Amino acid sequence: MDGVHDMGGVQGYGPVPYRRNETAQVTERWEALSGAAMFALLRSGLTNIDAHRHRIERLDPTRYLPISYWGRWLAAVESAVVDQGLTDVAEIEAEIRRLGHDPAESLPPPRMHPVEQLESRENDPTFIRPVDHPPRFAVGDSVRTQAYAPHAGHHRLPRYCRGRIGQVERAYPAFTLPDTMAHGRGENPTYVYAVAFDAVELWGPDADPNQRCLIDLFETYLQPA
Amino acid sequence: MDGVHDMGGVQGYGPVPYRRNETAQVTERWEALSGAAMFALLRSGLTNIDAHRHRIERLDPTRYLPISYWGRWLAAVESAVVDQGLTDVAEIEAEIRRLGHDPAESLPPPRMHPVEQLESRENDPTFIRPVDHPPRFAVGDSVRTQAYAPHAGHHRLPRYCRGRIGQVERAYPAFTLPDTMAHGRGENPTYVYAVAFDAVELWGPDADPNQRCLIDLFETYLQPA
Amino acid sequence: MSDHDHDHDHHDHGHDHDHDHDHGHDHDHGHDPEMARAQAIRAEALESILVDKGVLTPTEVDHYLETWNHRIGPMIGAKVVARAWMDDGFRLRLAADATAAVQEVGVNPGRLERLEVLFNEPGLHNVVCCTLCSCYPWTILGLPPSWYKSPEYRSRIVREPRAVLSEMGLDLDDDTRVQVWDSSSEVRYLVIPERPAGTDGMDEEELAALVTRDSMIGVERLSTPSSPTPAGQPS
Amino acid sequence: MSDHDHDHDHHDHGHDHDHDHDHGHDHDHGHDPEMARAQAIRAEALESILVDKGVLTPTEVDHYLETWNHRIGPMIGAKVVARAWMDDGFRLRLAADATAAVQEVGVNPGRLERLEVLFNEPGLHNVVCCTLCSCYPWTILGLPPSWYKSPEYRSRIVREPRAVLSEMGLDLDDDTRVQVWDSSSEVRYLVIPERPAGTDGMDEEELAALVTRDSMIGVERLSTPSSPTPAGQPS
Repeated sequence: MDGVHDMGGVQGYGPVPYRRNETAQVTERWEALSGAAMFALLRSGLTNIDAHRHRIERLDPTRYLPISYWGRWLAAVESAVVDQGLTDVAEIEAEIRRLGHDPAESLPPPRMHPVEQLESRENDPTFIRPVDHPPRFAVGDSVRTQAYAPHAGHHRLPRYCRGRIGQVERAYPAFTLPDTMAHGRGENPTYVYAVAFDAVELWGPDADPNQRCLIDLFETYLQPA
Repeated sequence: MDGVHDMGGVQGYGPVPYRRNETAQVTERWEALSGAAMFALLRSGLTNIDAHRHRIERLDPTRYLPISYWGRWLAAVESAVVDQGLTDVAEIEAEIRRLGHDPAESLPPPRMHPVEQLESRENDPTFIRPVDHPPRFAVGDSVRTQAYAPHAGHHRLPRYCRGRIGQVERAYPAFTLPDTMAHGRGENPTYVYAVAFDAVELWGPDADPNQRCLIDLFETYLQPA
Repeated sequence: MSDHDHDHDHHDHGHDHDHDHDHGHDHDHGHDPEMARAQAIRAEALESILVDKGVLTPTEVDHYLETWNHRIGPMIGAKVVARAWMDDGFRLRLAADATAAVQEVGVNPGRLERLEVLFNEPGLHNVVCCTLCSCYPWTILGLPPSWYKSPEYRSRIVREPRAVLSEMGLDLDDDTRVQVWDSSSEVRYLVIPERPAGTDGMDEEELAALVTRDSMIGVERLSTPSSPTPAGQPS
Repeated sequence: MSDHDHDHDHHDHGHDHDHDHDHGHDHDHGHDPEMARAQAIRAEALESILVDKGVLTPTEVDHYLETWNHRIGPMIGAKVVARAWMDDGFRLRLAADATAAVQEVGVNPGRLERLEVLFNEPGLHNVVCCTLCSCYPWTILGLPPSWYKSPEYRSRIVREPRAVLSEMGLDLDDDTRVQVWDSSSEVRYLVIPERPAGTDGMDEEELAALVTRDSMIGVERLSTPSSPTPAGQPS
């Protein structure tokens, strides 16, 4: 889907909130819970990483932006456990009350972009798979990306490189395909390539002539150019 | 610029908050002030409609989304009067205090995407101009839109139709060009066309075969196809 | 994948209030009371400063409140539609030069220098939007309704118009071509909806009263009136 | 048009704290205390339910807090970098198969099945991002810093990396090619920064102490140490 998550090249966001070598820690318990619960769901086969990412992408942009990274994980966790029938909003709100709070003080359940099929309960947490066909492209090959979103669901073809020509810089093994993994349609191991695009190819003739972007792309997104 | 305002085709926003034939009124005075002040600035030559739109586009997405339509106008008005030297943030905050409020209760000044040049003080509120050259395209001609944003500033070529082929459906007179008007670079009257694109050309082969989008495009965005 | 199947308060309004011209109050969805107050405080200070500097006159805000809420509105466009239904010559003149033709029914296009009309007909449905901001024919239809300005409408109508219109209560059959007009220039678009059946004996004024704002944007189809009610007037 | 010239609190931090390893506290920018509380309330209920259902063990949250805050971190990647600076053979093995090679210095890639290294060198600067989410080599560098996950970094670094890096305190000359790696698959990238001058006599441990997390993402260039400080360790 072409959601708010697909941020590459979107303008207007302003200066990076950077502090040099600030320590990256989880400082609030709710953030740690968001992460721990996601990994627990992974371990239990109640979600997979692709479905988790797609849940985050499906958040309404007006929700996605203000809730921060861990807030998106928490929303995805709530969505997963509700979709999997483990609990429901009524039970969550009853529990909030039992713990001495008012559900109105908490964030309401996230509004999500609809999805055709939810992930099945796969729980192999690895990604690389042997395949019995050779890769279609080799280092140095010119490739053109699809001009359109591959489909309406989860995929990993950023909007900013669609319909663009690049060169294969590195060739990788076959990985389970997020496009199908996120929707319970199987592993479909697919070769991945780091494809190099000149900035002028991505952004137009005014772009930096001495800049390239290298994007990891699945073979199904590519045609010979 | 490729900002949050360029929403066509972005997914995840959810159901339209529709009520059939709800009356469209301005119900709060601050909303009316936002509109009235913008028109007063137009009349005074302190902004023009293109610069106004660009100010709205330049709002940080995290600000743009939650403040609603009139909130965007208000932010653009504040930005314009500050840029034009009519007032400054200190004076606005002093006035808030004088009126019995705490500036911290109000929204802070908007963070804006930087712009190379601000609008000059043009105040002809009309758009159509006679030009002495003929239009380049006629109804029925096939055209291809530019594949890239025309430039880093304000323009009216939505991202969802870039690099796409369409047919001229209606041909219009020359209008002042938003691309230069918003940046104080003159009127540059330019022919406008309503260009028809099949949905499958815009969104890919899975799109509705019986849908078209017709987009008003300035001649400079188009090449013969 | 094309429909939004989650819960939404407004989802069924189109169905619940079928053609009863619900004159509910308009709010820009998405701003909460706290946000509105924060903006109001800033706006009050700006108004005071701009009046002080002579940019804004002291009565200007009230003037616009009066104009926007009471002087302009869909009753203006409704006159154009009713005449187009009655008079084939006018219909042709509208198609040729709508900006001039609307003046025949006493409409002053004002700042609107180029008006275009879009005739809905069997097999062809036109609907208008503005994806980049919220361009709209104010002088013909009044202020835009909040949903027209919403990210939801702006983002989705160009990509899945049939699904969006269906959610809004307008089901188009697959054989009907849908055309979405994205108002990305200063040209403004007015949809001339199909004349409903059962209105043969009506005069122009009665017809105008049937014409809704939403039908002139292209998100509603007019149906045979049961008992005509005054339409398109600000309440 | 390529630089952001408006005010920003963090804008000059890179310049102010040149290479002093500011161990300031990490916060996900953009969430206010009220929002954090609203999320905390919901998270507490979810934790209770998930423990009750047996999905989460009662100690699991504390386990991850310990792991993420104390067991993983940039000191892991720093060992890889230091060895690469010392040992040309290791450097070649890293280039050929980083996932295997890092195990030579005792690094367990864990869930990370494919690690790739990017060597920065005179005239070529590599920097890593993830525009679609925030993919990052957790097992090598620990948790990602909040700026890495920010919309600002994710949106801008692929479009105007030279301007962004300059704002972050790293000025690249125009002759230096900049390569931005967008981690859109399960491959993870580790930048091997250039070894700073004036470090000839140092041993591997001393070198590792010079290597910062940000240099291994590619947003910092290491400079000649004045007095080496323990780096890359969670404070």
